Amino acid sequence: MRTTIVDRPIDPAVLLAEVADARNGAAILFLGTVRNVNDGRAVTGIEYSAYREMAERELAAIAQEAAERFGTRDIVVEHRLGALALGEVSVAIAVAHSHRAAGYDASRYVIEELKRRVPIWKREAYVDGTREWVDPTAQPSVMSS
Amino acid sequence: MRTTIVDRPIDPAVLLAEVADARNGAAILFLGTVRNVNDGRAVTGIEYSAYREMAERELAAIAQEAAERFGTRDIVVEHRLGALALGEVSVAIAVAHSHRAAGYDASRYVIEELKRRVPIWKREAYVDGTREWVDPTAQPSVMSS
Amino acid sequence: MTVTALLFASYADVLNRDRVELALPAGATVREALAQLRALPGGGLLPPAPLVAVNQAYARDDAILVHGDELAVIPPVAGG
Amino acid sequence: MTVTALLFASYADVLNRDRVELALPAGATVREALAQLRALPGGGLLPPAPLVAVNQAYARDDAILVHGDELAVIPPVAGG
Repeated sequence: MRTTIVDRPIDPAVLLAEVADARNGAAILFLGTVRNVNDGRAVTGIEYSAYREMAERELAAIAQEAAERFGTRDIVVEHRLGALALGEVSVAIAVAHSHRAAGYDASRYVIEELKRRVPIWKREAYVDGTREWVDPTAQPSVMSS
Repeated sequence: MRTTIVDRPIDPAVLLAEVADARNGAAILFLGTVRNVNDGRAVTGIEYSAYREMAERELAAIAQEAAERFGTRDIVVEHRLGALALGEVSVAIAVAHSHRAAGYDASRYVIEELKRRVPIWKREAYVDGTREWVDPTAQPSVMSS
Repeated sequence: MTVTALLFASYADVLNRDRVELALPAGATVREALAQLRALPGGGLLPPAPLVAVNQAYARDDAILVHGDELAVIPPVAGG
Repeated sequence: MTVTALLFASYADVLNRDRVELALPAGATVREALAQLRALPGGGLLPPAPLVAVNQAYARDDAILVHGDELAVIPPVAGG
């Protein structure tokens, strides 16, 4: 089990290698990537920042919870901070399990809890040169509905 | 969209690169790997065989169904045939989607349908030198319960 | 008419072959083709109602065969 | 007593700083610390009940602070 906040590109192959074990029959890798459109606006990049010490604690707690609930310790999570270009990977979650159903559930648990409670923020840059902090609790604009 | 039956090792990075697109915010990769224990018996390797033409048709049909149901054409599947060692990847499913929930669902759909209807078979080799065709419809032995 | 039966995995093992040409009367169904396979050495080990595919698509055992069809007898699949 | 308030993302923008040392009476709660932050220039733009963490763990606004605590005011998180 490993959870890390990083300042460099994420290499998914490294995470997959870390969770690999001959006891496991399934590995699930989730990648979050920077989209070119959000809420109807054309995005050119995202800057991620965090309350770093707490983000590290929360991520570690989430992985521990997933391990206990879903029965595998083969869980590795990396979240990147800093300026990311379109298509770059912001978060990678690798889970391996003896059985796939529990593996999928553990993967899902980690990403949903991460988005709910890990203190990380992102500021999107738009084609018109403006930048804005993303607030997932805000109502979506009419354009994106 | 691509679905292929292969006779060589699967490189997950190739599949991830194929589904990558700046429209997508999430990529999910599923890997099936050869486990060292099945139904309580110590396994040393697996040999996969198929009704190859029909397996290719069914895999393509499943990917098409997933694309229509879950709203993405960024789906790539490879299933390997032949003799595989412990830990080697037998199947890889890469799905990318603008939103993660539908991406997970599409990934799950493909692996469940693949296991239900694609005509592929596996023969496990055990530490005692014996080999047996795996029948997922058989009752598990007392040992594995 | 002639139908080509394909056998795979454990079914190929019990019949000790992976392909049989079957001579069948016109209008014969999958069920009649399976009965011929069961009459072969080892054919008694086939299950009562195996999965079948005709020309690479799953079919019911009352499907009517035509000359040149490819009839696959499909053991429980175990991909993934 | 002194408590260190940390501000992040949009909250750091509206208060134009990412850290404030707050002087508070003994027994003060998170709510009283937030009231002091609201009195700062730009503090009126903080929401009525923001998420907070004390010493890197989420806390309620009636949590009692002690000298040296680290109080983080947490905008809606957007990781992933």
